[in-house]
Amino acid sequence: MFGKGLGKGLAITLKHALAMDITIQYPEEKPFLEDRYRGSLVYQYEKCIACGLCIKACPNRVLALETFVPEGSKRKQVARYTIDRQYCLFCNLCVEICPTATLYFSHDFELTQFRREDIKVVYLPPQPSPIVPAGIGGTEAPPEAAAAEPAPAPEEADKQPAPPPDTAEGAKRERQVEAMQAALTKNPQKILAKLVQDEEAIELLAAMLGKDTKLSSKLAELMIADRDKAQKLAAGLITKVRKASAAEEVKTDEPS
Amino acid sequence: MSLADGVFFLIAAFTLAAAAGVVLSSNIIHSALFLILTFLGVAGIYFTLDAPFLALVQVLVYAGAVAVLIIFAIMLVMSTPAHQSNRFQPNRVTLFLGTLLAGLLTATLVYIGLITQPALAPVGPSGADMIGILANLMLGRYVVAFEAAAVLLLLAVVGAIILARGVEEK
Amino acid sequence: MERLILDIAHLLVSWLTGRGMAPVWADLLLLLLQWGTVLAIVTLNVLILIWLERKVSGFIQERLGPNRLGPFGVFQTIADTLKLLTKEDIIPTQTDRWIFKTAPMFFIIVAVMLYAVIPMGQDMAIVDLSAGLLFFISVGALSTICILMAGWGSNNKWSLLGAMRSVAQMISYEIPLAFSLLGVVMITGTLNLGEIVKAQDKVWFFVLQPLAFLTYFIAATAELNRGPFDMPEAEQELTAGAYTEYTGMRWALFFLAEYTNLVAVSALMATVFFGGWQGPLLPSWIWIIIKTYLIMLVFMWLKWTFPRIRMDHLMSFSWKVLIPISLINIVITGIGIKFIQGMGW
Amino acid sequence: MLQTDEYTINIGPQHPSTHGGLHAEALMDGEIVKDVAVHLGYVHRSVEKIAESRTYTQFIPYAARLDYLASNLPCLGYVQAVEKLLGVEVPERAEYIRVILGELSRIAAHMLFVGSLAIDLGATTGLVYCLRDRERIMNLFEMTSGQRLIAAYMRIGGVSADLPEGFITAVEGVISDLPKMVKEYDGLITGNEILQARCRGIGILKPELAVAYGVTGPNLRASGVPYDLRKADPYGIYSRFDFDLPLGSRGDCLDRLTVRLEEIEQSGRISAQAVKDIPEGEIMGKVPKVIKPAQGREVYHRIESAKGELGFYLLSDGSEKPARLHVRAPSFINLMVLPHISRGGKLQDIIANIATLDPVLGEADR
Repeated sequence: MFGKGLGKGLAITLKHALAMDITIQYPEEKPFLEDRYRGSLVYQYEKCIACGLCIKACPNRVLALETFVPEGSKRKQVARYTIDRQYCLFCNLCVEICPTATLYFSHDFELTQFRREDIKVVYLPPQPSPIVPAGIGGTEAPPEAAAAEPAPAPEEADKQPAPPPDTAEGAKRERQVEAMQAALTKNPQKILAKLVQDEEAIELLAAMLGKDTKLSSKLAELMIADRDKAQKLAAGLITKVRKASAAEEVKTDEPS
Repeated sequence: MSLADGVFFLIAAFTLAAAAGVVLSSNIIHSALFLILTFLGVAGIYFTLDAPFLALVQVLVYAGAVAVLIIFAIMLVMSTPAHQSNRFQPNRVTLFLGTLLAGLLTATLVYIGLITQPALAPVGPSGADMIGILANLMLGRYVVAFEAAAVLLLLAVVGAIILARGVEEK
Repeated sequence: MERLILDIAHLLVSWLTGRGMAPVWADLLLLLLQWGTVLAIVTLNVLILIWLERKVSGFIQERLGPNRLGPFGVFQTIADTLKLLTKEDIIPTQTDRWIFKTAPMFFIIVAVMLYAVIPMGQDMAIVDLSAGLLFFISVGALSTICILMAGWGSNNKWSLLGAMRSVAQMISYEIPLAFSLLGVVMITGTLNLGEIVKAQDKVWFFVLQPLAFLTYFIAATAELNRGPFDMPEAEQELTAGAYTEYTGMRWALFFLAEYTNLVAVSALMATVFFGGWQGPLLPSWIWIIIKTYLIMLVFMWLKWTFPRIRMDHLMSFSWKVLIPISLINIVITGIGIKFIQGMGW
Repeated sequence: MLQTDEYTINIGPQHPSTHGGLHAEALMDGEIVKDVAVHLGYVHRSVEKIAESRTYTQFIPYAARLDYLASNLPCLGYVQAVEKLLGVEVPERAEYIRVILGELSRIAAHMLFVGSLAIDLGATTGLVYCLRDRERIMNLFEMTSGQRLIAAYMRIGGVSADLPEGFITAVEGVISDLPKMVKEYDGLITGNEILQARCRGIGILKPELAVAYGVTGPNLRASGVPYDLRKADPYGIYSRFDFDLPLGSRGDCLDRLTVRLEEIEQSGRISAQAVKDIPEGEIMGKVPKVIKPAQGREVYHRIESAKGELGFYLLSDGSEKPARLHVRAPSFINLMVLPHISRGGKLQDIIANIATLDPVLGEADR
């Protein structure tokens, strides 16, 4: 009889309308993931022997490796390991070929990023912080420089959120400030380029900081805590220095 | 002037404006849509004349069905672009003939209005079942005419279908 | 409770006339107030209905439906409305601008006009029209033209196809729609909806006129353009049919009008076949709300279960099945009335 | 007689029911279809060219992306082609695993077919129930490979990892529930009179036309031609299994639907046998570390994928990378009969025809 199938369909939908819902309410309820779930690709620096097999296995050139041989050693070491996650096919070929199980897929599946540069993950040697997302420092530092000199890369620290109260974070911050200060004394021009555009001003400021360690430590601390304040301080310092030097010029001019 | 009079004049003005839109619009689709508004205005006048049944039939048949058929017919035969499909005829002869016809019609209407006495006496007692009276007339006294009209329309429908689809040749 | 709303209205009128206002103006003000109330009900109903439709479809599909904004997601529709209000109003260049712009407005006007004659409780119709049923059918027919205007004005092949389908469908289904209601009219001898309700104090016409109810239900689904008869939209074939080119608030007006039509048709169905506002214990205006919503739930259930019918099947179904059935129903009803009169009951 | 103009209407590439970037240009007379032209290439990713710049192993994830709805099957076809090229033996256990996963993929693809047919005809709820059941199979893929949709699980010479614990019981659970699921689809979708009216006698594909065009897979079997590579030219270990070929009689849309529904059950039967007989042992055969087939060797290998006969032609130039890869994509060939079966029908029939031909555009455009 015509209409039997229609009635049957209605009965099925009614049954399901009264039954329990099967969906997972995602942000509150996390989905169950199997052991082998392939989420984000993770690299462990300490296990890596820099053999480069994973680079060869990757079908889509997701992985990149830069090595260097430290003085007095014969073993190659990793200077920079990059995972460009946007091209990853999650095929597992790199994980399978790795002789030391350096790479693995974690269960982290929330891979979306707000900024394009955050998609790419850069691993640098673990001093001071082991994992560094490729922020401003990662993209700005030329690879040759990084290979030649395993940069302490403290500039990444500015990506950290405002200082949280707990002690672990505090200790971490202290380390960062220390590293920043070290970098400032060692290579002030490079760090200051982040604060000031003018090259001449950078030179002036670098000279000034070289004389005054107290000022440099203050600047380093500000750079970790609040980039804007550091910028203001730097700008203020430069105008001060320029005025002073102008006055000096006048003074030196006069006798001659 | 009572409220009812005001409503009547409002609707009459609306109807006339819509009718002018039919004539003046240069897009024939717009003309057809103005025609629908005219039909609706006429229906409103029927309402003010206390003839709701007639008014609603006007809406159902003219504004609802006839107008759609007109639009369909226009779409089927329209070959010029829509925005200049209803322009004034530059031909003088047709212009003259049309004006003459319209003038004659207007004169007749005015003449009839002048010679007839206003007979606005209510047909039945106020608030009576007008639809019932109408039904009794249609299906009682005038049933033969009513049925003859129905048969005629049915024949027209059948004829239209045959014309549109064609007859299979044997 | 029963006469609550009526009493408020009477109080208002007497207060106004007591203040020296002419009765005509007081009545006019009351009429304005009534229409304002109808508009408020319509808007509120649409907000609830869209939420309900999503909830029902969610439950049928083993989902939860909206559940983020407010308890059970009740504010989701409000958020969506705000979104639609803030969207850009795009009018494509090659459209027939006037038709394109006015079509949604006429559509909503026609939909709201339907509420004039529905008795929303005992003595609670805005206009107690002697030909109320006819008013409903004939004004409902006008929505055809609005969809045709939208389809033509959009200057898009999909839109025109959707509009043509819709017009063909509505003209075909108007006939069984009117014929199926004729049985009820024959029994009661009136077109006044209030009297049709009063005639059902012993038995609902749903019992006396099952064939008519079935025909009316199917024809009304087609008139409403709801699934499985949603020809003008038919998103799987016609992208969005007559509404393809509309954006933002203009599109929302179509949506609003469709749901307004849904409420009106369901209320009429409740009035004509399910005893209208009659019911025990509760006030009359609550009964009609309950009945209307139950009928709308059935409409939603059908929509989320069935696939769409093909256009030519739809037409032949109307002309070859529904119209004969409704004609047979008229004949049966006529014989029945004569028989009962002959028996002298 | 009224004379009316013909007009063209574009179905796609931006359209709700074209399953990806399909573009069908229909020549219409009112609602009646005069002709359809299929324009392809909107999802063209030059997969065949990519293969020439990747090593044999590296191409596996790309092969999986050919038919992304049943990713294990194109993967299987590709690795078997390479194995044929190298002459590698695959261990028994790996063969059984491949059969189980391949048949599960077929079931998943057919479930999606039923659901997408339902939604293309306007029954939204049908899709949701099919997706719900397909999700259970996706969970099985997640168990084995860690990937749900595009599981790059097959490897040259075997599979990438052994079956995890609890997999066999999970598969048995899904297989035993299959009849229940199919019964529900029957009740909601196949048994619905509206759907039957829209599918019966619509888009009839005559067996002669189907054979002439090279249509394969369920579309061919719906036309009544008993041709299935699993029986006609058994690859892998398919000759060991006992299953029937569901055949249609009319070749219309309804037949294409019912044939696939029956194939779901037959695939369940095959998987059940494979799960019962699966031996213990190795999962990888002896494959050289660097895959370099002899120069000038060429091979053509074909399997029965969810859409039909999926063939891989490989030519080696002696290097690590293939000199040429060609894919015989069943979706591409099946789509070519769309104009023939749509002519004379209604506009809504085109949608039903596209849905029942079940093209997957990743494969058709390659």
